[in-house]
Amino acid sequence: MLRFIVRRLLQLIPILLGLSLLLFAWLRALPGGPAQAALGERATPEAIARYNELFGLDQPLYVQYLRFLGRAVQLDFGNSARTGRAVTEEFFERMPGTIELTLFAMLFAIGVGIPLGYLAARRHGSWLDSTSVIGSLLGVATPVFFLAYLLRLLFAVELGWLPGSGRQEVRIDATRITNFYVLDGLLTREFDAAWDAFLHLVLPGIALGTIPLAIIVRITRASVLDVVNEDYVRTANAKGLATATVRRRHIVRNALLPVSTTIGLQTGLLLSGAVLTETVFAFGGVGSAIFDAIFARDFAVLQGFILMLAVVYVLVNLLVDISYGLLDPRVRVR
Amino acid sequence: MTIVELPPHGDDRTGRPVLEVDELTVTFARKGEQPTHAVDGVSFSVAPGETVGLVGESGCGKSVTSLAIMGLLPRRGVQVGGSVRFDGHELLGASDRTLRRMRGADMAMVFQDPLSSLNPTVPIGTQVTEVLFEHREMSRKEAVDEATRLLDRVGIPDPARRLKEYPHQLSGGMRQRALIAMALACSPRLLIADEPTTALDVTIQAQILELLRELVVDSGTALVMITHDLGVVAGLCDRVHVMYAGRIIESADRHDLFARPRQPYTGGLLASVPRLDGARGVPLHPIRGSARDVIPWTEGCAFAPRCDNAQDDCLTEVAGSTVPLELDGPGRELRCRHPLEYPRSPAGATASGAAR
Amino acid sequence: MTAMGDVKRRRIDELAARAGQVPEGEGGVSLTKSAFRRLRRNPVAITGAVIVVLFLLVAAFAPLLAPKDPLTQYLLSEIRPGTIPGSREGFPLGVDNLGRDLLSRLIVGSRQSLLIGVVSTLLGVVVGMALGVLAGAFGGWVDTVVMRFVDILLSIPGLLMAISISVLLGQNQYALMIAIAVTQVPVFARLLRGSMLAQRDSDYALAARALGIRRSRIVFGHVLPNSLSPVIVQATLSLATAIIEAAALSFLGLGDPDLARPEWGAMLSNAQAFLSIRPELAVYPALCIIVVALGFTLLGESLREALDPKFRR
Amino acid sequence: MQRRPPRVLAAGAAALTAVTLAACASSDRDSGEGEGGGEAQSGGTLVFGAAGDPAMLDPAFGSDGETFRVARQIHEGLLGNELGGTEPVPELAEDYEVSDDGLEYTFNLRQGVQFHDGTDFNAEAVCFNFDRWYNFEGLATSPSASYYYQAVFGGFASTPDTPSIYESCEATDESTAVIRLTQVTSKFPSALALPAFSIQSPEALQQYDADNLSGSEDALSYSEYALEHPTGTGPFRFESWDRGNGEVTIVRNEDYWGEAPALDSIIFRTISDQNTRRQELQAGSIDGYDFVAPADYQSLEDEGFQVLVRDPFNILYLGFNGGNVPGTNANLALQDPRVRQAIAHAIDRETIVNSLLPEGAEAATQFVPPTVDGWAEDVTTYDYDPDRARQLLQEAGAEGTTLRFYYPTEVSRPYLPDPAAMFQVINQNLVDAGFTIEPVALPWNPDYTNAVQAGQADIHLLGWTGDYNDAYNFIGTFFAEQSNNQASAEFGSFSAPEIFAALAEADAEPDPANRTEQYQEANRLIMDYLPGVPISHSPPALVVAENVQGLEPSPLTAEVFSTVSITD
Repeated sequence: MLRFIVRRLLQLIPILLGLSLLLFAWLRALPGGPAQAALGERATPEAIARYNELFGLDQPLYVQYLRFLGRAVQLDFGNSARTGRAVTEEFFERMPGTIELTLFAMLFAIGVGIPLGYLAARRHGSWLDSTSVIGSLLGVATPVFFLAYLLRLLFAVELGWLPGSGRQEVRIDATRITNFYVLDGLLTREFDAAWDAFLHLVLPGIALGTIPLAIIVRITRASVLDVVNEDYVRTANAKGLATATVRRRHIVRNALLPVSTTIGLQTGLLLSGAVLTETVFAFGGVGSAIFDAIFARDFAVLQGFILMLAVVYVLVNLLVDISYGLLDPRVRVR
Repeated sequence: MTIVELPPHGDDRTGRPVLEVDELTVTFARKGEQPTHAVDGVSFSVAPGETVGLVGESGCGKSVTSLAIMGLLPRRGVQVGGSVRFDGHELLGASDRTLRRMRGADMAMVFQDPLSSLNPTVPIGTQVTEVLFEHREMSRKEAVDEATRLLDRVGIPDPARRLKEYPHQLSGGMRQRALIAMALACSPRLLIADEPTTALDVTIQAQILELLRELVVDSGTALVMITHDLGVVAGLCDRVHVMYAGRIIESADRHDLFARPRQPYTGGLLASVPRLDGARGVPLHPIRGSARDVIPWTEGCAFAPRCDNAQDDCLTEVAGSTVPLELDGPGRELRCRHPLEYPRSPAGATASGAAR
Repeated sequence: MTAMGDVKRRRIDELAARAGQVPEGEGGVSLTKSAFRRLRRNPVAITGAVIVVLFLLVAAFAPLLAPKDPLTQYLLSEIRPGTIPGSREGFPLGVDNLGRDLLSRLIVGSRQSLLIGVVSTLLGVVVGMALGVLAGAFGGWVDTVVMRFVDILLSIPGLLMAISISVLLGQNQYALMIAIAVTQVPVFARLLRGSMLAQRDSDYALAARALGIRRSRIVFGHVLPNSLSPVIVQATLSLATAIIEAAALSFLGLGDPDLARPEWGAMLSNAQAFLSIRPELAVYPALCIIVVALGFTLLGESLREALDPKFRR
Repeated sequence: MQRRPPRVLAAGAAALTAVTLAACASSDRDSGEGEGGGEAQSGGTLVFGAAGDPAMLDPAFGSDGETFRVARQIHEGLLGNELGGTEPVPELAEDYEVSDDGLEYTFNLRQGVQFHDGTDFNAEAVCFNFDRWYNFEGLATSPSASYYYQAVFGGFASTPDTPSIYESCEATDESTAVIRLTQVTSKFPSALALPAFSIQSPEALQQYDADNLSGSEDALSYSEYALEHPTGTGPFRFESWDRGNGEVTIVRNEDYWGEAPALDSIIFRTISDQNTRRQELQAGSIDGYDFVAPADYQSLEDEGFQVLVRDPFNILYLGFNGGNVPGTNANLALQDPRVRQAIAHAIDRETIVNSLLPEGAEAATQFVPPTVDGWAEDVTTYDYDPDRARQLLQEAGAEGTTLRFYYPTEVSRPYLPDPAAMFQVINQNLVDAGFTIEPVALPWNPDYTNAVQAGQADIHLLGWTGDYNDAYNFIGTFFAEQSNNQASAEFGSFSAPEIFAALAEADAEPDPANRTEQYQEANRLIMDYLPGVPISHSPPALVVAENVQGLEPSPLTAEVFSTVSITD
């Protein structure tokens, strides 16, 4: 198992290198190149020259790349043109929010999706089945930001049940330790703060989790349908095992294999969706920061955030692979 | 209709059959398609220690029969008729709970493809012990010991280690042995083996068959062997039922069957088995066409289209009645209007030849 | 073998023939044929196809179908901030915040939206397939290099990728299409390669190789055609995502800036401002997007079911 | 290759530490207030939805509304704005005298005023601030840093080539500061009401190294002072700034010299999306926000919210690139007055005002709002008349002239709530009049502003909100001579000596009465020359919940929240 993990970690290296190369090229390809990107169109030639010298942009490309890589490895992506703060600082300040949000969204998607998909498959052809299928199709087809608006209009504005923006009621003055607000609330025993922070996750979480939910329902349903027709399930029944045992050990477990891989892929969707959802819900995460960065053409932030998010994405998928390895013995030996 | 009891040969034969299948019919009714009669009035019985073979080409309904007996057919779109009695208890229509209690404990089954029949994500050990937990309240430890014993008994070397391994880590033969071990875990009174060897290499086949034979002999388990392979039948079965298009078309004691097949189909089957002692130059005599060229029994003998002996009266509309399954000498039944005829001369060579 | 009158023989044969049909005749029917048979039987597929065809027709004949000019500000003078006239004679769905006929804008908008979806997907398919074939056909180091590259592309979440591209290329519809296409490329590359590898080791390919047929002929004559079905499926599904992604990008202000070209995504994000006064302005374009996406998804899913042996039961 | 994975891990570790560091910072920041209790005390907390984050909180480096919105509550200048008006009134200065030559201003300062750090406000403090501005160096002298200082005083001590009109500041006694200028300007002293010229605590400025800017011109990194310790004399003290969530918290200044504010604290919360702001108000999680979309005025009123409409004190215009500047491919057709007039006649201002702009907006006849002294009754006007436009175009032989029409995206300005809509209407007008339009849409910041100020557009939409009641703040900003007899590149560096002269003259006129007349003359000249089309003055609005009292809308969008209270 350990060797498996190590090998997968090693496989990351080329990916990460390629990523950095890609984003390095991206910044260089920008209109006016990095100097302009950092100094803006109004920058005087001298300023640009100074900048180029400062960051070694007068050097051959591979040297520049190595420097960039060196800085990237130390998580140095320069300063935001909008706020003038270190990109990395902003990232780690905002990432906890996004993690909380995506986590909630994922748990929502999994917690609802797998049971629903399972039931749909068991009641194959029933109204529950068809509705969940149609629902999941609709879920995939609805633009996230539109859904987000609708959700808030309904639950925050009309019904007033849930908070419709931000990470926490601003009037609550909670202590920050990790910037994971829910966690902080629990750590500092400010439970009202934790609860409030949690409530703030609900609407954006649902908006964000809808597409993964839809997909997970579909996958679960399909793979359960496959598994129930597998020979080994027949064997299990032939062994006269209790229905519960058959489901738990022989159906669900195998049915979850494909689901677990999709879950990995979904994180990509989530990080993408976060840009839209966080913006609509004025949720202080990396997503809304990227949105602002687009408007301000804040290239340093875009570059740094996208690179770091990509790394997060890659790592998550690694975790998923590992968990898959745990679930399916056949992968491990291969 | 009932089956004439054979004069007991061999020991420990209580007259009472373990399994009695009577006029079993299985009908698949998919919506949109007209219903197909996969099994159409099949009757037979198995006594303790007896080995009965259900023989026929694929699609003739033998596997369906076995699943019907075990109650493993899907609920939706399937109608099962007739009666299946185990120790005199009716199984058809029995509650799911009773069936589950009996499966694995009183009657067990070994399937065709050992790889797909084993759960790839669960260690062999668990797959064996779960039966023990289910039917014989055992402690964790006891179960493991028992499982080890079972694997050992079915001839899996180093069972303790194998318990922890996953199906994909075992060879085909090992897997099949494991499956058998699971089937025997609670020493059932009835064992149904559905083509247990077809997925295996010839050498392994022999071993598995040998294993099954031993188990049956020294446990007195009743064995239903489902196969298309006459070799298997010859090696193992006491009594043979040849099925075609969902019906039994000939039943006989192994020796009689091989000696004097009456149904042209049976004859054909035997004739298609290559023989070493066959006269040079005499070509193999395969059966025309394929199992798909059948006609519904209601319209006549399903085999007629492929049959060389076929006559007008093989057809219902000519004969006025469907071809019945009738007594055909001692311990034999036959469904044919124009069976193969034999001169008085004993055709032992034939039997021994095929039975090798 | 008693001789039988031809009459009887024929009689039996025809009976046999008739009987032969009773069990499903899987044998001999080609995969695509049987696939289409299944499709025609599948109501889901029909629904999807109808939706798609309908919208494609609308897009194709938009100028003829649109009752009014989508750009003329007919009722501008009647518009007051906070009050937009609703539907009325001649404006069945009402007008937008500049007094332009909503229906006509939706109809003409279908063009741009579908165009973006189709072009970007095509682009993605072509490039992706090129890469996939490269990798799948040659294998070896080519395969490694190409796939590493694809993996890298895959490691950037789709929308983020699209954002980076369109920021890079500036704002115009082509940038938009390319941005979306790029997010599609890796998917198709992987897909095609995967199924090509599978096909390459398949028996018939081996057989062909055994018969000494040239590799190129095997690849392009046998392997590629047989690898296409998953690509077709994926392409259909991608059309849906492409259209939605386009909407997302114009919400982020990275859409097609040419206001003379109505487009659902732009209409939708523009209408958010009037959600409280005239929700229709947002709802209609949203519905269009959802329905079209749904159409493509339905079609794609049922195609998948039809083509994928696993689903045949 | 082998050395990579550890690095990845190292990255992870760095990540952790970074988080915890950020966390520590924030935790001790917040530990000031009592634990987690959300319950509002006596005066309560007002949550106000801002459209964007402040750049920082040192107004000397500020140039945008969001920065000033907060800075105004913390800082005060010698002069302030009359409540709800545009006239400068004494604030930290009780009054001032001007020498006859208009070059020497003597400010008598309010006494017993303290900065938030407890140090005294006095003449030294005043002069310290003036000298601080005058002695800016390096990045601090870049326009993006000290825009307003340069707009009013010109250059710095460190930039001899661009002279400054600031000469000296002398603290003649504890409460008297004498400021000398090198030349008379209309901007002075009114400009002192700008937050950019707030008097801040010398102590704090020095302690937290206020002038230490780093980064680059377009990515300025501000000092610790500007980010964490802005210290003024205002009614509210800076409390905390949660950058992750865009929340600036300020609390009541208990020992404020004036009437202490009723509110305990104000939280300015950034919600960039305008619809989200509205829905958040409706959902009750904020008490008010700025820049209400015209479409929402009515519906919000109906829902019982108070829409506070400001008097229009801005101008939206369509700028022409009428000159020909080498380098910028200016449109020569626009040098023909008839073409410029054709455009003016083509635009249907009435419909624009009625359909696109909030109630209370008015069509503009010139580049200053009517409320500003110097607005002229009798300028040449160009009414909506498509036929006339076509005819003029014909006479000029310029039918079908192609114009590159620049307009901003992703932005909403007080004078231009919905640029895309505005563009589409005007575009239609011009097309109807026989022009060919080549639209160019650019994101407002920085692309658009840079592009149009560099004169890349043929015609473009832009506007201005007045800083104080003086015409020069409008027309001077637009049309004053920049260099060698040319106007700003935004207007194609057109050359119109008489206009330049009139403006310069007015700017240097000490006597207000005369100055007003000269401004009126300037406006006539401008509208004759027509360097662009003034389109509208529109009233931007704030909205607050029913229970928010005492917020006085300011035409300058310079609301002070000290008078605000929340009733239950």
